[in-house]
Amino acid sequence: MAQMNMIQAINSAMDLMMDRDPDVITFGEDVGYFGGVFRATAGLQKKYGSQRCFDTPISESGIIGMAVGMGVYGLRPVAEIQFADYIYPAFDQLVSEAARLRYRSGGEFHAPITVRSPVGGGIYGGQTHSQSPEGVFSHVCGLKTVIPSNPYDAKGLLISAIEDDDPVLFFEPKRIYNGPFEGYHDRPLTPWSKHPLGEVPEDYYAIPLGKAKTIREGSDVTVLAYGTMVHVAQAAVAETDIDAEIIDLRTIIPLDIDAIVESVKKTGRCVVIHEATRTSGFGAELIAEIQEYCFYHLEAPIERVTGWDTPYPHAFEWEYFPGPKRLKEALHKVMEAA
Amino acid sequence: MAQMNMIQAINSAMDLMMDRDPDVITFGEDVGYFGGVFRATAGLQKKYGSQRCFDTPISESGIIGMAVGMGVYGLRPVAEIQFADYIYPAFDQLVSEAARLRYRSGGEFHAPITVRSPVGGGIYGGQTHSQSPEGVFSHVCGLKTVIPSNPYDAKGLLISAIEDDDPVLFFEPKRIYNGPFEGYHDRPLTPWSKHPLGEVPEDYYAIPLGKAKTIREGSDVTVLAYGTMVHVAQAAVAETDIDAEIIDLRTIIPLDIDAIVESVKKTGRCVVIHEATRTSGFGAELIAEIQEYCFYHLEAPIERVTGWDTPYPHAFEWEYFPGPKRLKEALHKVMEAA
Amino acid sequence: MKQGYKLKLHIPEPPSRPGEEADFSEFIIVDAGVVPKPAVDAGDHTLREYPFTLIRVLDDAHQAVGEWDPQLDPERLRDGLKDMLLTRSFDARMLKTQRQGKTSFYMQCTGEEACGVAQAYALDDDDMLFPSYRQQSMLIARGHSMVEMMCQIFNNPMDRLKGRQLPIMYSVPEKGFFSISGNLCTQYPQAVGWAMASAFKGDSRIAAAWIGDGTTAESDFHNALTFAAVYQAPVILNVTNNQYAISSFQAIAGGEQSTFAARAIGYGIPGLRVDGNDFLAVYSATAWAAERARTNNGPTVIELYTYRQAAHSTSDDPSGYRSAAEATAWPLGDPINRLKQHLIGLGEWDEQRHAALEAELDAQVLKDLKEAESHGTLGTPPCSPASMFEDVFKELPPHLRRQRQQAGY
Amino acid sequence: MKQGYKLKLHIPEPPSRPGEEADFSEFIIVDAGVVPKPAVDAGDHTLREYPFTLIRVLDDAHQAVGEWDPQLDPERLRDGLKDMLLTRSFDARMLKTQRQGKTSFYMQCTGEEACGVAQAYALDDDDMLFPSYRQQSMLIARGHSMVEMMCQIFNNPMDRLKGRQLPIMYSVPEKGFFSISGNLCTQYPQAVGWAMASAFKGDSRIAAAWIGDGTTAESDFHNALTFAAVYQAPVILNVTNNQYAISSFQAIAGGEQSTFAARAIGYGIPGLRVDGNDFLAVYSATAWAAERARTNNGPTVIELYTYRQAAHSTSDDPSGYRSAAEATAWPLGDPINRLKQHLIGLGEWDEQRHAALEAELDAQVLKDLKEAESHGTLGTPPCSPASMFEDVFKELPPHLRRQRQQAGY
Ligand SMILES: Cc1ncc(C[n+]2csc(CCOP(=O)(O)OP(=O)(O)O)c2C)c(N)n1
Ligand SMILES: Cc1ncc(C[n+]2csc(CCOP(=O)(O)OP(=O)(O)O)c2C)c(N)n1
Ligand SMILES: [Mg+2]
Ligand SMILES: [Mg+2]
Repeated sequence: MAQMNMIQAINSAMDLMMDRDPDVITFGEDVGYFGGVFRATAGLQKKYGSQRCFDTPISESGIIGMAVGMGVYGLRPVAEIQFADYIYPAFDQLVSEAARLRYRSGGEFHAPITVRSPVGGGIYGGQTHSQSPEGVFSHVCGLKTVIPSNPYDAKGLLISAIEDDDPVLFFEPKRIYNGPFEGYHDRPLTPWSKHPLGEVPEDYYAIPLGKAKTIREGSDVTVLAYGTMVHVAQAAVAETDIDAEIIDLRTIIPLDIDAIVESVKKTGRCVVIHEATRTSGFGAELIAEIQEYCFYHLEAPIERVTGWDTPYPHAFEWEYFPGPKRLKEALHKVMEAA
Repeated sequence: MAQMNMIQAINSAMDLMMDRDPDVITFGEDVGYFGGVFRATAGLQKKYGSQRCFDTPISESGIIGMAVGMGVYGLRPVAEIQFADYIYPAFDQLVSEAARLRYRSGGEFHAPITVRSPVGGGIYGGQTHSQSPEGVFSHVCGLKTVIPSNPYDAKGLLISAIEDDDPVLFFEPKRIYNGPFEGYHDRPLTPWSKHPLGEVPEDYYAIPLGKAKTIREGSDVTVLAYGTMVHVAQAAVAETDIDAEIIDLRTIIPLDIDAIVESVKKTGRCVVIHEATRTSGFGAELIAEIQEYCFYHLEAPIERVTGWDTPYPHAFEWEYFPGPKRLKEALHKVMEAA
Repeated sequence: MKQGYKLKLHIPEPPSRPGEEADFSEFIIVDAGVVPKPAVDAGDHTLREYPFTLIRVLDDAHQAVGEWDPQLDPERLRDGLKDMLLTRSFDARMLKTQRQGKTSFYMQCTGEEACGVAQAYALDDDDMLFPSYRQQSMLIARGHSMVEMMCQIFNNPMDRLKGRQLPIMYSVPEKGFFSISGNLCTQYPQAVGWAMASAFKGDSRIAAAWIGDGTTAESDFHNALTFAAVYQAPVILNVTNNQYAISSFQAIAGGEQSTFAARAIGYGIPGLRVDGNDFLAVYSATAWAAERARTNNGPTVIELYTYRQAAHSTSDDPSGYRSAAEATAWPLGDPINRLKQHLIGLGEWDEQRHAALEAELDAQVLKDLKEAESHGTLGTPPCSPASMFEDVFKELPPHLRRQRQQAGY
Repeated sequence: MKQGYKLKLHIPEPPSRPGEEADFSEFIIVDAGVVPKPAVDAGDHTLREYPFTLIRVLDDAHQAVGEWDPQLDPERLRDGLKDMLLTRSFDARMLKTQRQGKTSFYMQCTGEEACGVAQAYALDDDDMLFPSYRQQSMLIARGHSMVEMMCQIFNNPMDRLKGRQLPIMYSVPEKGFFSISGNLCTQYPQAVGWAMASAFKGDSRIAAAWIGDGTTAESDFHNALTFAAVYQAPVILNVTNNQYAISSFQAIAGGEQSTFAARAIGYGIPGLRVDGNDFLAVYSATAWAAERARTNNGPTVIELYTYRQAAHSTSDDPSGYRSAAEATAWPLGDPINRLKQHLIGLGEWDEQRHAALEAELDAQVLKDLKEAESHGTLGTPPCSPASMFEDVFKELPPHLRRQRQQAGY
């Protein structure tokens, strides 16, 4: 066991997979010698050579197109998109190609690529370093989407993503790279080194995609969260006397609907929280599924706590960020509902 | 009054706006001399010259980027994307630029562009001529999205879209260009010339964006639809003895939530139908909103009838297309629910 | 307004519109044999004039002249003629089946047969092809089963793509023929990535990709050339310039101010402009680029200069936007006739053998068609609709299993 | 595996890494004055060598030589020197405020001052600029209020962007300065569209856009050049080649096999490669391209060859990826010093006046800073958070009104 922050855990997963499988390579903007603007690939070029960890031109479509071609050849490319806000130029390669290749070729071609990219706000990055685009990709069939909330999960899930034979989007909440963030920007950050989930085995382990994790058991209400919001949820719940069950989805596609339904049927109430904009965010899909499967168990409308339907405003980051205050309001609202 | 099919109504709207406003121009792939692969711009180059109606290179990102620049200059460009399946290369220009410009410039720059594009299946077009991407765009703040269901609306809504100072996506359900399609591919198609909504004034009229239209009043259940599905809904309802209220959303962003809530509070039951894939489709957003506003009026889970979460399979188009049969099943299901 | 200045917007016009005379006199056409052949490791800076000339081997008298003459033996030339004729016969027959309602859609490559066949010959059989929808001649040249091609076109039970794709969107791994995408140009950077992977593994196989003149405008054209240049990928990036996108002339794609081969210069990639209706020139240029790539001298862009004799697809009618006179006015003739006349000139072929071969190939296509049709045509379900839910992911996830059950399977 | 062939993957390496010697000897540098100046209506095919040379006016003795000497009068040169010094003083001061925590972020343009200032001078004041985040010198050259720039950087109540944008992402309509986007290269096709609109309206204003060497790899670079060429848009597409993206050297963007100016050739667009640290060369090349565009002779690509002396941004530390020796080894010197020496050589300037001017400008910047800071720095709310919901659409739609109320405003 070692103490790792999220970057170290992600780096460890790639290091391990590159060591085990000569066909695993990684690349992206500033990923090579420099090791990535968030240092996720630090040391990998030195260790595995510039042919297995290298810089790319600033062309997200080229990066994904190249990765798909490499995947078709038989490699397992891990591409980094520097910020998820910059994944849009690659949208066609992801949606029309990576996601469709297996289907349109009758299963005879496929591209086992992993696309890593930092998501979310709270780092004063303004509207083009803060977005959470998982919602749009969840509407695209053929893509899997993972969003870890801690170092232990990050490593185990990234290993599964790299080993997975389908294209996987691995979105990393950059706000929690260094430590769990509960949504109070004015309080000191506890580093992962002081957190049990910062304890990460040095060697190989895989966490299956599509399995949610119950972070806190409770009987009053179910809180569905992923990424940074898992920590916001824990903080908010701790500040109430509500016995909430908190589920960390970890993977949104495929979704662990059974775990969700079981919990909501038990609690009869539910709040979903995500940082992405509200309209047509993944929260909407969660609600649509839950009301279908749990309708007769629901005692209150399902509440959504999300980013507002605006770009992420630089100076009003904390008015935008869906923190504990808003979640607590939602929790009380669903509890008070008759 | 004249009889027009949808293409003619759309052509009429552009003709009229180009005639009234010298700053309205239109362009796209094969849009100029040829008049568009669906003939929507037929005759406009001859009438207004090749500077106001012209062909573009096959570069969707270039088309939208150019349109944004023209809009910034002060023109009102109407860009055609040949098929909505091919809008993805332009995703960044639409999402990061057209949708964000007003916001990031503090309201000092904006691009009043209209982007027309055919959507939907049922024309044997296979997986890259059949998609309905409205869902992804509904998650992007700053874009308006219109989907007409008949010639009369198409003209009035397109005129409003062109006059609108925000970027508007105008998605045209290609299956109903020539006549209302109820979902029975084996039955003869009634042309718009035999349909009251094929009666379209030759001159100017605008239908406001953001206003839904009740197609059929009813007390048992509310059916929410747009585009081709409006006709599927009418057919399905006609084949049951269920007194359904059918609402044609016409614009999904901004959404006419008041009309929806009023209807569902009245009926207590709801089915949403769209052709796009199910997961995170716009139906999910509708359900999330309705269960929040109408929770205590709902007598049954809201049902979703949608395309499956797969690409549009060429040979199984009719197994994929959400037709009257599936809608009727859903209607009976919500009616039977205690 | 600045005094004395008035800007105007330029909109390119094509050489002819319906009813007009066709005029190609503006085009850069040079005599056969005049273009020298460089070493395969020649520095790209020594090749900057190649995009602005035209590599031709067959002259107006159908003689092979100049340094680019590949000196193929007559047997190989006859094979080439046969595969070109077979492709044309296949196209003609499949067009008919579309008219008969046996398939929903078809795309011919009439006039472009030399491009595909000669390039298939110049590449190794295990080199990887990333085609557009107009490379059927390459599958035929690589000896792929026409019956199988027809079954895909008919989406019948023998369609290995399970009815999921539009007709002609072939995917044939065992022939090194990549799954055709409906989205233009996406295969271009993919081919570069495949080639990089091959180089990374110390393999000897190269990649080649095809797009049309119109498609060069897509973003991925630039992405492919940038990555190919930066990593010196062993790839051949082909542009089949058949003068038209759908209705729009190549000037709309940027062919008015320059050539498509010339796009390569700016990346430090050689750009060869080749007479696409000249079997020998296409073979020779492709072999040169393949050897260059295989010897770690990097990528090449090849513009195949030809003319789309037929409609864009069965959904298109060219009489609506171009003059019928163009096909005959086209200065580079027909690829099949030119190779035929060349062989006759060599004394290796004659009209009787040609007629006999045509008849034999038509018969073969008809025989294959009968077999393919015996498995069903448009409307025959290729398999159970349940398969509609397969291959979205490697394994069927829970939500798709639920949907499949809901669909009744 | 084909016998005798073994492919290998090429990964470009930079001239130096931390601790190493810096070596720029491979670079194409030519003497000042040697490059001839063509007519503004010269056919692009006559200009194909320009991307492979370097337009320079100031020689090593700081004399203006050759046909590209714009013959500017000393007054104008002193203005240029002043605006460059002012930019550098502004950058130094704002960097300090970032270190003091008064702003979250800053980006300098140290070493690139000549590019912005000389280009601003060569263009008309009402020509439309589509900048990247490193054109602050153009705003200064156009006389925009530094106080206003600082207030945006501080996101204080005087920030006209209402605190919505990262520091330095200016947007100044009245100065013809387009809203800077965080997404690279998107402004490139927009500039082409704006220029096309200007041509469509018979206006006389042209557009100009700026990106960096790294950004040339983005899709929209190709889209912009294609559209500019097809419609002969009156636009100048500039590439500031400062040798680096963030940590990656320009070879990774495709500068190893060719030059960025050379990208233009393939589209039939002239590509000028200019000494970006030579005020006179930049002015002259830009004026040539502007006149070419304004007289309906079409677009020009200009590669401004320079060196990024500072870090990419305050979030970056170059010592992690490049040798500190590079800045001094850079063969083209410093733009400010070169113009200063030129003026001194002309007898139009001296050290005392220079020192006095620097002091005066520093004082002016400090004075403006005091005023800007009086309105608040990082943390001072620019306005009510309610404004967060405005300008998403022209009018506030119902769902945003509900969200605003939910947010408590
Ligand atoms: C991204 C995208 N945009 C548009 C289309 C529609 N489309 C299909 S083929 C075609 C013309 C292509 O012309 P060209 O590249 O010259 O190829 P050719 O058909 O002449 O072989 C167009 C516009 C598409 N399939 N994909
Ligand atoms: C689409 C997109 N991808 C990546 C980034 C992150 N990024 C910001 S600046 C930069 C480097 C740009 O280098 P260059 O174009 O040379 O401009 P310079 O900073 O040298 O002026 C990168 C990769 C971005 N902002 N947008
Ligand atoms: Mg073509
Ligand atoms: Mg740079």
